[in-house]
Amino acid sequence: MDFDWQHMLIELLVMPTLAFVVGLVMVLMARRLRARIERRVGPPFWQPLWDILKLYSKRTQVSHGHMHEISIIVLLGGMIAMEVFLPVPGFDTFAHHGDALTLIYLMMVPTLGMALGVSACANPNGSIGIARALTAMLAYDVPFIITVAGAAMLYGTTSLPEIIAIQQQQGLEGWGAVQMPLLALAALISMQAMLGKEPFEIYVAPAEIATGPMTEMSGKFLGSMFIMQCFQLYTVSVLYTTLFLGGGENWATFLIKIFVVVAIPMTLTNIFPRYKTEAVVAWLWKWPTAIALVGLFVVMMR
Amino acid sequence: MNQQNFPVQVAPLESCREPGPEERSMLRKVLDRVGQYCQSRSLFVLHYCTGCGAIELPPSMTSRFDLERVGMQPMVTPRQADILLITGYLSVKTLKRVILTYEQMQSPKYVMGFGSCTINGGMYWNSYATVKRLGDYIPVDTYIAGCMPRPEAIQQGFLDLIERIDGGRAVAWKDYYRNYDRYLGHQQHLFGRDWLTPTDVVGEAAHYRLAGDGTLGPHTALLDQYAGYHQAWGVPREQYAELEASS
Amino acid sequence: MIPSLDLLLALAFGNLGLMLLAGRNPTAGLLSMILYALQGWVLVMLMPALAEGAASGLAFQVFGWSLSWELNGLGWFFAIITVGAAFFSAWFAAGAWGVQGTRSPWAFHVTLAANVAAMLLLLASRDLLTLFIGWELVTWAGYAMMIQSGGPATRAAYKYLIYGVAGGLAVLAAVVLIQVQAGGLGFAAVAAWMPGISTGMLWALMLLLGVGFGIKMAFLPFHRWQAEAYGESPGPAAAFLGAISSRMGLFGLLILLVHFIGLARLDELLLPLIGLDARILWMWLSALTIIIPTFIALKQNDARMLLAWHGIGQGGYMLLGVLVGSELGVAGGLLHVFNYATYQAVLFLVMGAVVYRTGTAHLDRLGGLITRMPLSYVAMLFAIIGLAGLPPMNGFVSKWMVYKALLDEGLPLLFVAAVIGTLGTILSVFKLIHNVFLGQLRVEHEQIREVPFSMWGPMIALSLIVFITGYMPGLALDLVMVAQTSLGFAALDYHLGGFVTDTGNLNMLAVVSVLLLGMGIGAGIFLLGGNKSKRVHQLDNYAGGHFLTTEVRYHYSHHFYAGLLRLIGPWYITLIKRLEGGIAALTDTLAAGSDGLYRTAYTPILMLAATVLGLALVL
Amino acid sequence: MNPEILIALPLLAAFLLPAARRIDASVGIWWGPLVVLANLVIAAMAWWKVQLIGPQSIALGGFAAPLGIELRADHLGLSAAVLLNLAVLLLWPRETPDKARVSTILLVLTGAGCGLAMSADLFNLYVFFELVAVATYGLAAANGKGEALIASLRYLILGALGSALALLGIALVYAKTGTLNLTELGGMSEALSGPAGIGALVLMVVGFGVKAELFPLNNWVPEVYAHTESRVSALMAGIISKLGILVLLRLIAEVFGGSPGLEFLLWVGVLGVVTGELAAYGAKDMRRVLAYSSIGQMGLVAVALALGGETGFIAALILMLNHLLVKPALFLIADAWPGSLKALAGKGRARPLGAVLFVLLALSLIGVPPLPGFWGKYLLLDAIFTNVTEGAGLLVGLILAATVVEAAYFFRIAARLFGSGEAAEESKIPGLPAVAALFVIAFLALSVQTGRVGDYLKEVVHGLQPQELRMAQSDFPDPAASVNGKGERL
Repeated sequence: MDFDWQHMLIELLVMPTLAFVVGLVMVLMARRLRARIERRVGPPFWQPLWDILKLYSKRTQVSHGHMHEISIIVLLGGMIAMEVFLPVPGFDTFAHHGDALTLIYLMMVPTLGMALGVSACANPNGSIGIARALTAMLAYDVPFIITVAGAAMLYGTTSLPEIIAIQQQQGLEGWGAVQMPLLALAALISMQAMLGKEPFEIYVAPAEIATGPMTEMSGKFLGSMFIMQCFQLYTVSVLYTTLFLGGGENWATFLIKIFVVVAIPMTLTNIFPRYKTEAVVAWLWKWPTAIALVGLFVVMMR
Repeated sequence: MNQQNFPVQVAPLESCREPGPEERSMLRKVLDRVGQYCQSRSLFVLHYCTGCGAIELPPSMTSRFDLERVGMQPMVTPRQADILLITGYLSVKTLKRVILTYEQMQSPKYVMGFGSCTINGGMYWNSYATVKRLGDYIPVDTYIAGCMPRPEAIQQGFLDLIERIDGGRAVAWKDYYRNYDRYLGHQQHLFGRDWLTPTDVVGEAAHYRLAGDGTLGPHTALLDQYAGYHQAWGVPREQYAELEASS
Repeated sequence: MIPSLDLLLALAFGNLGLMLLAGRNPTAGLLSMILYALQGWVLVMLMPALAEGAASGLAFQVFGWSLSWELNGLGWFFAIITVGAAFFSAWFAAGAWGVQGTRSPWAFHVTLAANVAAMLLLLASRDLLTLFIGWELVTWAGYAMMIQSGGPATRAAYKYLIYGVAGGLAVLAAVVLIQVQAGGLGFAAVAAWMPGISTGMLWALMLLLGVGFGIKMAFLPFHRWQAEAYGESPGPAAAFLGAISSRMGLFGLLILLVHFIGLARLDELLLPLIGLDARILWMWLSALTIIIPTFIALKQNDARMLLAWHGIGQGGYMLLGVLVGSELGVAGGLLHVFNYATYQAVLFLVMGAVVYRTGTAHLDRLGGLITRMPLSYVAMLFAIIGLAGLPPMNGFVSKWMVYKALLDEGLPLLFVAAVIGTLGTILSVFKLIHNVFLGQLRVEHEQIREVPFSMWGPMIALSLIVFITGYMPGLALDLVMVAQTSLGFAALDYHLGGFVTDTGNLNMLAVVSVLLLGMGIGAGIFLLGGNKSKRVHQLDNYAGGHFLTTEVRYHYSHHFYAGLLRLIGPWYITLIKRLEGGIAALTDTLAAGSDGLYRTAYTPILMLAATVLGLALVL
Repeated sequence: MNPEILIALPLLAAFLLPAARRIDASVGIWWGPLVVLANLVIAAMAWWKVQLIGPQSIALGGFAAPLGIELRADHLGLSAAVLLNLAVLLLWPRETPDKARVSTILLVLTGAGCGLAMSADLFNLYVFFELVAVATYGLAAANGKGEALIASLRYLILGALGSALALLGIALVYAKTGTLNLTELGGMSEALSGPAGIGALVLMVVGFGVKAELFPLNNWVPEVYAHTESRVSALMAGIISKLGILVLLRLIAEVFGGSPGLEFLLWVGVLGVVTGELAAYGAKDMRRVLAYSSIGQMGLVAVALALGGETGFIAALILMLNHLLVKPALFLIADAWPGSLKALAGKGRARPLGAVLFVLLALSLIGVPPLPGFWGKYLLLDAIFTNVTEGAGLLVGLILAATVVEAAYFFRIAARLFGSGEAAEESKIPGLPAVAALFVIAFLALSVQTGRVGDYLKEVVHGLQPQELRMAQSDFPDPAASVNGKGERL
């Protein structure tokens, strides 16, 4: 494999920046959607950016030790690496060096970083939050992994650019959502949980465990977690689009797709209360898993 | 009480003072200005809702008045918050929590006294257990008078605060660092000589160059005397055992 | 010295003798380290000779059977891990730990040397008889290692022993059966004889040998002995046992399933009624071995037990990978043996260090040690990322290979099962590092310090191996290929950073580099982006306005994952535990009955009854 | 020197002892050991002679074999004689009220045992067997304790009844064939293939089985071994039980090979293994554990015997040899830990050498390679898989399950020994008694030289003259001529 250093360097810098910008808009969209549903006006356009800048500009910054700071670096680094490995129109050099499995496991690195940092804060609310977040991960990853297995079976590859190419060759009929609707549905539900949105929102739980992982986060620490939220929305939507919606032919359709994908859970989240932890696990292991298994068998039968 | 000394590390005061405007670089000034603007556009509020006034907050936040329009959001822990909103009277007991919460917030931070109780004790003026003037204990940026104030008043108060932050005039939090000894004196007067919080205001003042003439004084000296009891960090175990036994 | 198998065995047994004589000497640890290093050197030098097998000059004649030894590629691969694990364990015990951390450094060094010697003998076996002799030696050497610390370890080791003897005897029965039926015991002769035998006989042999080897590997449903036995061993002993000891079972299973029976024959072996073939059966057993012990680990409250349960679970990936049968799968399974040994050793060593300093491994009684033992923390962090199978550590690579092989072979359900195991692992390793190193430091641990170099040295060295072989998996795959070709599989096509396949690539060089670069960018944003931070005291913490003091235990460790366990708690069935108890109770009853029989007063009646019955039986 | 002296000398000495004792009281102390020592030397010389010139047949009193009494000076007989003398000498009892009386008993035992080992005649076998039995009854009660007396009474009743049954079996054989000479009987196995012959075998198995600790004729074992002096227990478990097996070995190898009656022996053996090991698992004190373990081991030997064939006999011999060396050593080492197993906690730390050797010897009983017990078990399984057509799996399963139980109880003891407990009190008995050390050394030699001993055992088995060879020969051959000096078959 020949390394085109120049191109790679551009990807390395441009992709995270793009992801951050798109993510900021997604956050804004989510907040506006919420405001609209609650018959409010909602925040101004630049609000997500102002929040982050304000947090970074705080005069005092509380640190609970080196691990607290390193973990934020790991979190940001993992997120940036994740964006780089996503296949988006025009940028897929790095996507060829890994595959869907690599990406799924890379997605856990920032989570792990955050978990370590939160634990280093020595606040039990944070630890409980992390315990719940990991529990939620155990819950939503089961249906999600089944859908990934189904996609790998259907396309015969785990390479993300390949998957996009296969879908785009066949047009709309080739889309994963058309070929395997059950799996697409299961993945959509797990995505809701992956983003930590109601009814699967168990680990922030402000009224219960004081925002869990964010309890002791202040200033730029909290700001970095806001950045992480932008990246997370972007990553999950791009992954879903890649597996089920034919990826992006060009940036216009690509952006439409990913915003639609994010809009669905962001809308749903406002009309649900929260489940209890064990209820989340039970529900996710029951319905989406069953749907995904049926979908997997359908795929395997073909 | 034990008489051992556990000195709080304080750097020489000169290097702990805030540099004047003329000492700051151009870039610094631009960044500070951007920061100020963002701080005024994004305010996370921590509601300290012990009093009856809290009932007026939901209308302010929800669809009727929607404070999110001006970038305000409720937040849960003091670490995340910019504004500490004290709604109503404070008893001596709750004041301790308020002070701890205030000290755990990250600067720049703002305090809003909400209702007459925080200004002069209000209808509880005669009570032996309530605090009359919040401003004696922590620096307050804005008072909203009334018993109780309407959402419109709250909104006005916030807008006023936003304007002052944007203009760089909401600097009451610096006063707490610069005249910490005075605030601590009031606190000690109320809670006793051995009053301590697990936070380290003097250290922060030194670290962030926020110290002033009134940072250290007779009252902070008392802190040194009692610090060891709560903060066993760095205390040799046998000493700690002694402390445990003596308490 | 010319490197040969004889030299290797001489070094191993010489080390044993030396430790027996001089194990109490403070320099014993250093001495044995040197000897393990020499053994490793001999092994490396033997590498070119492996193609035709490195035979030993040692030979015995007993009852007409000749016993002789020869090292092939598979044995060599396991041997190098064995010697490596022994080297790092000995290093850990060479300094302060040997003086203060254990009741008897002599016992540790002797049993370690005995284990290594026995394992090398086992790995160098060329026929079933030498294999069995090595097998039993390994079992008993392991027992000796486990009992050295006494107390609860004795009980755990006793359980191990019962399982081990039962497994050993199953192997013995199979060996004798093969000897009688096939007329020879050489691996080649047995492999040549196997294709001709009847299905019933094949099942019988597979059952006997599978049970025997499976017990050592703590394969489901024989998984209950291992965790306690390894967990209760002292730090470096647990590291050695955990890293390699039960992999001897894998070695046996590989010889049985791949070398003797062959994966193709396994496919033809259909289970009656269900219609599943034997290979799928083995694979699902492997998958269950991954999942069930992993979730048992999640419940543990003792760090060492938690790790030991994971050791059982990780064994499943290895067999699962090899049974896939594709080059990628086999390489993944074997690579996992190596990777697992590296990080499991680190984890047990770190817990050994923690126990050395704090005296406990109970997850409810630790916390916040990161400020006191930062190097141990770093080592454990690297190792748990490896154990959880996340990039950039080596555990990710081998697991990725197994997953990919399963998907490529069209086995998505097994893939899902394997991933579920990984998810469970992530949960429990986080609990481990959180409860031990993160969170609030307890008052009684204020004064502890980092362990001395003799202890953190091996931990850090091994955790660097965990990282480097994750960054450049090609390095470890060089070793794996020796075993893979020796097992009769084609060599995998790989490069330093990973693999290029038709259905998806993995280039760890790129992944890790991007991750590191990303962290660089992240560090730039974070460190330059805001005001410098100030370290605050751990009691300066949000508690809803409550004043924290050292008397307040502000650390969430007990009943971790409460929500999850509320749901899955009742799912932990204790079938095997009850079965164990049942067998023990039955034995007790029968024993009491037999004892009673021999205490009967009317002895002649028994005699007359026996005579009459005997006459009736034969006439 | 003639091997018959082996029988005559101790018996004569036994008769003379009461008289000699009158002369000087101290004679009672040194007389017995000295005679046995002399006997040992003679036995060793005779054994060496057999090594050089091969087995010989001796007709006592000059009469030819069918009429006269034939003694067989072969590998098996003389090896047994050497080991018997050696064992008696080493395990000479100490705790006796009357040393001279015990000397008499032991001298009788030695003489009769040597006779038993060499007899080639069923009647002589019986006579010597009875003599040995009577001697052991006395020996069991020799320490004069009440429990020992009761135990020996139990033994006596069982033994006497067994002897009667054995005699009945011998009478049946005589009635069917008209001869009792083993060599001659070997040629007449067809006459014994009927119900009478089989019945005779069963009766003899029962009769001789009392001594050989076969199930269920062995309920004297735990009582006797638990209450006699450890040296006596060691002697009885180690060598005297083997004499009973020796009789059966000769009978089966030469006369009853392939008889259906062996199935009885097989199941008696299996039941012995299973019940013996289980009872040992349930036993609460050390002596009983060892006694029950002895029952289990003898059961294994019986199974091996019943299976027959070269492999089976070699398995039986190596198992016997292993048990012969291991069990006395175990009894002697365990002397330091009398009473309940619960009292063992931590005692091993006070006597590490004894405890480690205890474990090592136990390992051999369990059958751990490369110790000799392993080879015995291996050959036994080999014999089972080779000779048993149906039910081999069940047989192997039962034996191996019993082995697991064996490991379980031995290592429960080991765990207690090395476990934590109060510091052991100082006891008179050293951790490793000198005699036990000798047994251990012999055992280690056996472990190291298993290959060579195995070759010798093969020779011993070949020397037993399998009957199919006999049937091919028309007239009575000279035993010495049938085998050449190197032990190869003709």
